[in-house]
Amino acid sequence: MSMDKPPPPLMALIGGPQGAGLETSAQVLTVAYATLGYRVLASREYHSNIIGRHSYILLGVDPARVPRGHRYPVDVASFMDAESVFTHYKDVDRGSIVFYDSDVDNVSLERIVSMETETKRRLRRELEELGVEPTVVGVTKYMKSMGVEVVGFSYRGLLSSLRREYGIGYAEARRYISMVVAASVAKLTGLSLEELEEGLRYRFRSRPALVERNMAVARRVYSHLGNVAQIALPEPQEPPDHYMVMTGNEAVAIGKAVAGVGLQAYYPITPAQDESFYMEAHEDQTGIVVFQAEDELAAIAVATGAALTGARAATATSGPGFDLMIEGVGWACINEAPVAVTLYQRGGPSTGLPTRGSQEDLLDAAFAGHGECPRIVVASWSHEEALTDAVEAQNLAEEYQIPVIHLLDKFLANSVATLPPPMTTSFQIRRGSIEPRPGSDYRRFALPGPVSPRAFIGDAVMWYTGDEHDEYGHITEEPETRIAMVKKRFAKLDEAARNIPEEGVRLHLYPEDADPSGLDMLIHSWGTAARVTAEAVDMLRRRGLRAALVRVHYFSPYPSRLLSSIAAEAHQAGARLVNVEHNYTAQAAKIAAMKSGVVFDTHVLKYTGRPIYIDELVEALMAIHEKGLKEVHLGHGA
Amino acid sequence: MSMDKPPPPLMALIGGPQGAGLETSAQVLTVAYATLGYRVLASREYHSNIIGRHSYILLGVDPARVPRGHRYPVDVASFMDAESVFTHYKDVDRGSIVFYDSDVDNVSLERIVSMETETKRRLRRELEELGVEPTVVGVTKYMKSMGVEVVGFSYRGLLSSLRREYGIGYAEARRYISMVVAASVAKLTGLSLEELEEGLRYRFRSRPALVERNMAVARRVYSHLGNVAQIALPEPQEPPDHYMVMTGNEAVAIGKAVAGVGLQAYYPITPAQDESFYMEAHEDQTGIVVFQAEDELAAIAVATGAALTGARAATATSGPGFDLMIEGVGWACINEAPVAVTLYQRGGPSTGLPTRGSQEDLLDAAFAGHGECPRIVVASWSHEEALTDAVEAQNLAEEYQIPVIHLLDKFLANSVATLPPPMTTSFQIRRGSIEPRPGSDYRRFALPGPVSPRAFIGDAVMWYTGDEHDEYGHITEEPETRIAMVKKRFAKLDEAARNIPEEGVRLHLYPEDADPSGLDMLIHSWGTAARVTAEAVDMLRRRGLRAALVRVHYFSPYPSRLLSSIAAEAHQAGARLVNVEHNYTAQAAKIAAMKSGVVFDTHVLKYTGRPIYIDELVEALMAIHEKGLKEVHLGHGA
Amino acid sequence: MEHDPRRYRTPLWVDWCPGCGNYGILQAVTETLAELGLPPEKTAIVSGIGCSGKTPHYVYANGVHTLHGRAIPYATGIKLARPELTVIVEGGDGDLLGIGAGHFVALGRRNIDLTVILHNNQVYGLTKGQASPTLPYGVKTKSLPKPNIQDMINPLALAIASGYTFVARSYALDIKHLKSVLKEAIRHRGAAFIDVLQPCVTYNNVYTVHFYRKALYRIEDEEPDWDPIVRSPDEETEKKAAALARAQEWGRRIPLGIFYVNKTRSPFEHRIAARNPLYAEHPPANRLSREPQQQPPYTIEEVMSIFKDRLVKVKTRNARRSGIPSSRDRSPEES
Amino acid sequence: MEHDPRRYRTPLWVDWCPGCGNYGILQAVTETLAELGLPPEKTAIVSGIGCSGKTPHYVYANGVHTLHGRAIPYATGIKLARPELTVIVEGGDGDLLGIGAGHFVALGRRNIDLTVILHNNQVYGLTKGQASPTLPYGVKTKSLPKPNIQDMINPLALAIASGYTFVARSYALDIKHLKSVLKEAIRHRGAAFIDVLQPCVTYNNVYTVHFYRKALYRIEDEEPDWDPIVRSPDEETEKKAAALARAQEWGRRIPLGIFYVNKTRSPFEHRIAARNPLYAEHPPANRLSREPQQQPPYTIEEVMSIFKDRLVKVKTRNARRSGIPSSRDRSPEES
Ligand SMILES: Cc1ncc(C[n+]2csc(CCOP(=O)(O)OP(=O)(O)O)c2C)c(N)n1
Ligand SMILES: Cc1ncc(C[n+]2csc(CCOP(=O)(O)OP(=O)(O)O)c2C)c(N)n1
Ligand code: SF4
Ligand code: SF4
Ligand SMILES: [Mg+2]
Ligand SMILES: [Mg+2]
Repeated sequence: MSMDKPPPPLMALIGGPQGAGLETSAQVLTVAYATLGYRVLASREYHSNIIGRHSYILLGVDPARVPRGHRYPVDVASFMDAESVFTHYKDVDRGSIVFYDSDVDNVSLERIVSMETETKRRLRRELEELGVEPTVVGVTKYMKSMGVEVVGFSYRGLLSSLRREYGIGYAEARRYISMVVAASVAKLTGLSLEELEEGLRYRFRSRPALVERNMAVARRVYSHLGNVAQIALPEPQEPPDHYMVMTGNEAVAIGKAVAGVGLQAYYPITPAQDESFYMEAHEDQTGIVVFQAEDELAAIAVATGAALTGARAATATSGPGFDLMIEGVGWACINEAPVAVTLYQRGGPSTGLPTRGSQEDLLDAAFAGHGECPRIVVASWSHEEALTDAVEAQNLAEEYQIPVIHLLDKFLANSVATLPPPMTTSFQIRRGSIEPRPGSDYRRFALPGPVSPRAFIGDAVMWYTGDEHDEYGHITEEPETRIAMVKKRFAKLDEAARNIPEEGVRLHLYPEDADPSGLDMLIHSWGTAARVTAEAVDMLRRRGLRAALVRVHYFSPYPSRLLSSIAAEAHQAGARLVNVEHNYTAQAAKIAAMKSGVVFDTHVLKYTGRPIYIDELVEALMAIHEKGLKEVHLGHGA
Repeated sequence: MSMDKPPPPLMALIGGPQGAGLETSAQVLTVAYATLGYRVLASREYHSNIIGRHSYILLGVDPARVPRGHRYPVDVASFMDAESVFTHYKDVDRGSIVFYDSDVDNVSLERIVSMETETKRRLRRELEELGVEPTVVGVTKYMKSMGVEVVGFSYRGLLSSLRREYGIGYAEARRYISMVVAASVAKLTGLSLEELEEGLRYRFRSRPALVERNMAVARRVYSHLGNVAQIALPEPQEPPDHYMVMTGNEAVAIGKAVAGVGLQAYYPITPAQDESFYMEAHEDQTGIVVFQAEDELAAIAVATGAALTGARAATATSGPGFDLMIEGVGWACINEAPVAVTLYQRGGPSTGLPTRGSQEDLLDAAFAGHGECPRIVVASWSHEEALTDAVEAQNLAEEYQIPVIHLLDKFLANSVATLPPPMTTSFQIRRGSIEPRPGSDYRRFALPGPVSPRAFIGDAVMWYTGDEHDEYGHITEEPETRIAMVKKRFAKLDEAARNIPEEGVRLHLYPEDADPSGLDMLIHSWGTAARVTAEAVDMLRRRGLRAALVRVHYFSPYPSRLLSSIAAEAHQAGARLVNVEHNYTAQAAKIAAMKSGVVFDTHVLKYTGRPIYIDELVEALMAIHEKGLKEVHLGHGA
Repeated sequence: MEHDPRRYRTPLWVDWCPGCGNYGILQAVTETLAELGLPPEKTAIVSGIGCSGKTPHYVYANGVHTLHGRAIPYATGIKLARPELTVIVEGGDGDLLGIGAGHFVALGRRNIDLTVILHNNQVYGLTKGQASPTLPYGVKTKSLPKPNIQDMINPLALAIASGYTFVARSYALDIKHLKSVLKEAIRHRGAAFIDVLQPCVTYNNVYTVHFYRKALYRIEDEEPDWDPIVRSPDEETEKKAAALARAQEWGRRIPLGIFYVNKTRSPFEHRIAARNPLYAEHPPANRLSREPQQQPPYTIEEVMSIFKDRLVKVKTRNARRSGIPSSRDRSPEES
Repeated sequence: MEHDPRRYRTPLWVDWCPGCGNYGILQAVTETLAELGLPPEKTAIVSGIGCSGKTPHYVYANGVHTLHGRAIPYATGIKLARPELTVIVEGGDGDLLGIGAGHFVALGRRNIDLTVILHNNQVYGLTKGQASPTLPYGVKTKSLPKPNIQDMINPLALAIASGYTFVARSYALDIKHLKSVLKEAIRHRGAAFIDVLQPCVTYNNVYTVHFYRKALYRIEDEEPDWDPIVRSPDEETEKKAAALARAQEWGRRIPLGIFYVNKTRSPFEHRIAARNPLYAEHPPANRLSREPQQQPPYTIEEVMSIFKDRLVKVKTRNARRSGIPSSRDRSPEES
């Protein structure tokens, strides 16, 4: 490994057709590493179909902290099928180890029917340019010539012995392929069979018989790989007693439970749905009512209705569903109803890239909806923060009686990370102003506000309407009252801005102690892109470039003052101001210009739906530093 | 009149309960003035109910050009009922003439049941402070004390003689009150009975018997007012042969017909619906299919579906409906479908002030919708421009194969203006690139774009999908194609920016020959607010203040370059940069900051749903000039 | 609780047109609330947008005037979060059967204990009289430039097909009848629907008071042993068919009364309670206390236990080597 | 036009799960198009989102893959703008009867000449198997954590109640039957609906091929003189009632066939043509020519004539005094 090969120290890639058990492989591996005390980040790329298209998972394993992103080339790659070999042959390099099915050696690129026409065309062109024969064997030869260690294994041989041994059919036997993949990676990264078994027992805890059979498969793989050199993992540092191994979806679900949410209304949509499914699966223990609505128009309405009775209520969706919710967000806004919307960004516009990630919905989250509707917008950058922000979204919604949009993205939603169990004692439930004994003259919207003491339907009598209204909630068009009510609603944001610190809450500087006036480069980013950027900043610093990240956490109320002072200092000191986002139009930079007058005019952008990788980002930032490029568009990732 | 009393030279106000015929009065008067060659702008304020709440119309009459706004105090006011007297007693001043029903003299404020509680409370407080008795007679006395000429007329007397004469019931007789109001204003502004009759004959062209009866009423009013001094109107200047007397809604409807629109799909909503009704009423002559959908989700889908077959297709709505359309706008965007949405802004958020106006939906129009969806956004400021922009919206939609949002507001939608008939020879239909003979390998989204030759469903075979797609319109998730398609879609805006001039098209400087480097004040505004501002600029200039207006017409593609150069010049010369909008958050100024880095940090804002009036705006701008205020919120208008 | 009907009217001026059928519905609703003795704070009137949508403001009970077409979902949220409440939905024909038809159908499927009152005036009143989904084909009201070219929806048939377990029709100006049907509907546990024929004096000059006076009749008057109630599942098909057949009648004669009642289907709230054991005692509205500041509902141990399917016990190589008991002995499922 | 069914398949790889019922529907559709000889460019397949939503990409005809729930409105726009086209809607049960139920109902009311094919697999396939509106109460597919707590919608009853004039049920794997029903549906002038039972092998292990093999029967086999066709308006009530009664059957036995056909109601396109005299000859798609540049359709005089209700002839006081003929002589109505 070269000097500045970035963390995480181990990066593995497993690939295969959708529906063939790749998630099982990843879960087994993740738990096995976690049991040993390692931190893991496992991210999945998949097509918007159910079965058959190519899918792959990147696993980063780190002894010290959850990896902040992934990088190429990977150290280990294990492939279920020929398509994976073609798709990922450039994702490995000198020193990497590749494990694949030697029975597909003669499969040619043209024969891969499940591959998209456009992808096939690109690969055909690439291989032609490299002078590589478009067959699996041609490609593996090429890899070997690049210094990659390539190990074949006959899947067919294994399958036929399994069929004989267990008297099972072909389809059932194929299910064990996921174990082949898991075992190959485990073995190549130095896990003992017993250590691997921890992952299997977690996975099949309700069906112990399967553990045994899978272990038999693992043993076969282990013995086949007996002589292959292994990649050594450093010892894990100060591991906790337990990890919770969860996706971003699950982190939010757990956060909502911890926040005391009583009702979640949703309509299924990728990549939000798993949050609600996870909540539903635990309904009997949490008591949370998880309600599958007929559409998103209904989902936000059901959640808001529930909120009026004193329940903490939430919904979760992605872009297309959010479009349908926006009229309801406006209603919640004028009615000062606390409702939190978890918005998972995917690739748009329209159906777009429904199973891929993006940061394309920021301006939408901030400005969609007719009329003027103050709202709180908060964007998480990690699994841990997804959980704490899910709690905080509920608190802010009730404290300020305002809709809260909690922004995440598919990268976070569908990737798995190892987290310590949430320290619930460090959380607080803040319900804001509640009227203890609402009388018969109760005024839900008592002026001047911004937060009138709340009573709940069922405890008192009150009125709500989407029309402009008086203190009781009755319709009015009187200009004086209108003015008072508009000001009341917007004063919520002023108050929130007073109460929520900019430094370290609404805005994060990384490294925390960076001195803006001593920088070569100030990089502005948000969400998961910012997290990868933090990793890149460390690497740039190791290379001697004085870089720092300024990460926006709250887009409303916006940290205008602090951002502009940091940017001004950096600018004055001659630092380059760079913006990194996963979209085409540099949305967060637009908001920075709009809300704090700071102009980030050098951009690193990606919009292919695949995450920003550490290596490509570092390279782009170096190119900006060295060649003064104004805009770099990233494209890595199959 | 004081020296700088602004145009229009005549301002009249008529008030009464909704459903009592106020619009008839206004139409009769407008046509009577127009027949004489005058230009008229008549604007209506009404509540969101059907019958009974207070409503009023302001009529500006001008010999030279359509008034660009209204002003207070008015010259003539005529009231149907007691509520109007209370509501508008401060809208007149020395020199004004008030006509009212002397039978309501003893009605007290408390007895007005149709008045909103909040309004009543405000008026009670005001009258108390002025020491005025809260009865009609008390208020008329007060007006007289202020130098207003107040003329009473017994409506009851008239009604009973009508009932006797025509043998009609009370309810029917009351319908003639609208004539009393029209006749009073006509007489007080110097129209002869014969001149007034022109308006009546237009109004009742299909029921001539009504003309006679109404003329009898008019004669009674004329003779009652025989001795009252009249306000003299200057002779009209170079009137055309014909006027078309139309609302903003109708201007757009006519524009769509001229543009060759084939299908309009809509769902009724204030203040958009009258556009579709007007189109529907002329369906048999234009052949346009006007389709009432089941909701706005359907309306945009029906319009878009029609567009795919080669029809020019449109829809019209206001904020709540636009919320529901936004997912469909995104679909049109990724499918490069030309569809034009006419968006009439009203007071929000949510149902808000549904019959009042605003400029609150600009950020929504520009940024709503998940994912990144290039669109053209154009905002009209006058009736004439509403018509031409409606034509241009269709042209741009087809030329660039992109959704176009045409922004108007309720002030424009529901006000009536006198326009010359549209010179259709000056219009052109530009359909953009059309594939004359699409073959069997036709690629709807042929790269590199930005505009692929279009074929229509019915002429060839093609595919459309909301997913990211290849050149044929088939789903793809291949990163290379994704990148090419995102760039293709955004290149449309670059191309549009190259083809549509900034100067005089996307941006208007007023006066046209203003020198930015010789200004005291550069005022930025848009839509109807800009139109009132133009009037204010004239007045400020008459007062010696070197002011100019910079009006944004296209918000996308945005006139970044020209705006920033004008603003920079003005700023350098020491001019104050002021922004005028009808909203609370200064939305257009936010876009200016975002898209051209220009900061307008002094604001005149109004958000009561009532139009910005010339007088209050001039006053605010003078205060800014003289006292250096940073923000003025306007509130005039009942 | 006083049972004075005036107690259920707010002092607001009602801004419907004089003579509007909505006055009758308002009177029936307030009197019914009074006669049933429903506490205003335990009652919610939820409406969409339209003339009918203003009803909640005139009733002294919780009033939730929502978005066009969305009254049912808001009402659903209120009811599910606080099942002790009586929740009544009031909507126009455009609101419930046009833009809101999807929610209307979905409610039938769920059988939530809501009472839905359709203010059926065959027009979009508030937007000036366009044809609503209940206006028959070929009818031209004075507000329409040309006769209607869409067929009418039969609200009763749609409700029955969608699964409502109480389906009735009444008339806005027959307050006694409306009240009696409304009482049954409110008492019914499940999704109840009442099609209330409501004259719109301003826009609908076809379905007038005069018209209805001649056309309306009560089912029982024609069929004295009419029994719409399904008491056991095997009666369902037959009673549904009878109700659908009767519901077809629309024209010179229009039936009023209760068309269909199914007591064999459990309301949604019971179904939730059956799968969510905490629901009955801790419905969503009561999961947290009314204290402004409080602790999260779970300790860290409870979180680990509830979400144990995501819990991994760490056992490092060092620990393994040092012989600390393997996590095998305390698998997540057992913890 | 060749009538080769392969001509109606695109070369794309079909990415449904092996064994999915959608393959049967795709085959039936392409073969039907071939057998009816419908020109691909004059045919449009419009879908929503779901596994079923991908169908258009596999058919060589115009394909419009729209938004979740909105296939019917897009199809409506296409058909109304260009009535010569054959327009087929394909949607899932979640798509058409859940999020899209409002449009589904509205289409019935309008009787537009569209053919709606419901891919009824009782689950949300593409989003991993949640209960769709057609899954019966209490059923637990392998994709559900707990049994379904919502009742099922009966698609046939809903279609009949909404006003569809052709209502049938078929089975994805009985391609012959499906083709014959589909042909009738396409030939029918008006809103046609086919409920196609479609096994989802991945998520629905209750309504399987095995289950259907036992449960399905054809109405004619049980009732040989079954005649679902309304030929004169007075037959409507009775035939509708019979269809609704038959449609109730769902369980161990499930009827296939044509349930209801009404030939007496005119399709929407005729209704438009009746009130818009230019429609038949100049439908929206043909109002402008295909020229990139052209003149507006109206001269200034035509605008003044069409919109003469807004035209005012100016007659200044000077003109009056000078005795130029009063505009009274040429009122706008006469011009
Ligand atoms: C999304 C949306 N679209 C349109 C409207 C405009 N709108 C208000 S009320 C109404 C129709 C009212 O008709 P109906 O539901 O029958 O109620 P009625 O007034 O007849 O009681 C419409 C279309 C709206 N408020 N919101
Ligand atoms: C507005 C919106 N909400 C949610 C989704 C996510 N989504 C895609 S397909 C689907 C359901 C598919 O079920 P169904 O219509 O039955 O089709 P099937 O996959 O079973 O054929 C959903 C909820 C979406 N695309 N758009
Ligand atoms: S418009 Fe019709 S429904 Fe609305 S208040 Fe008036 S009479 Fe009643
Ligand atoms: S998930 Fe079900 S419906 Fe979808 S393709 Fe697979 S088998 Fe077919
Ligand atoms: Mg109605
Ligand atoms: Mg389905």
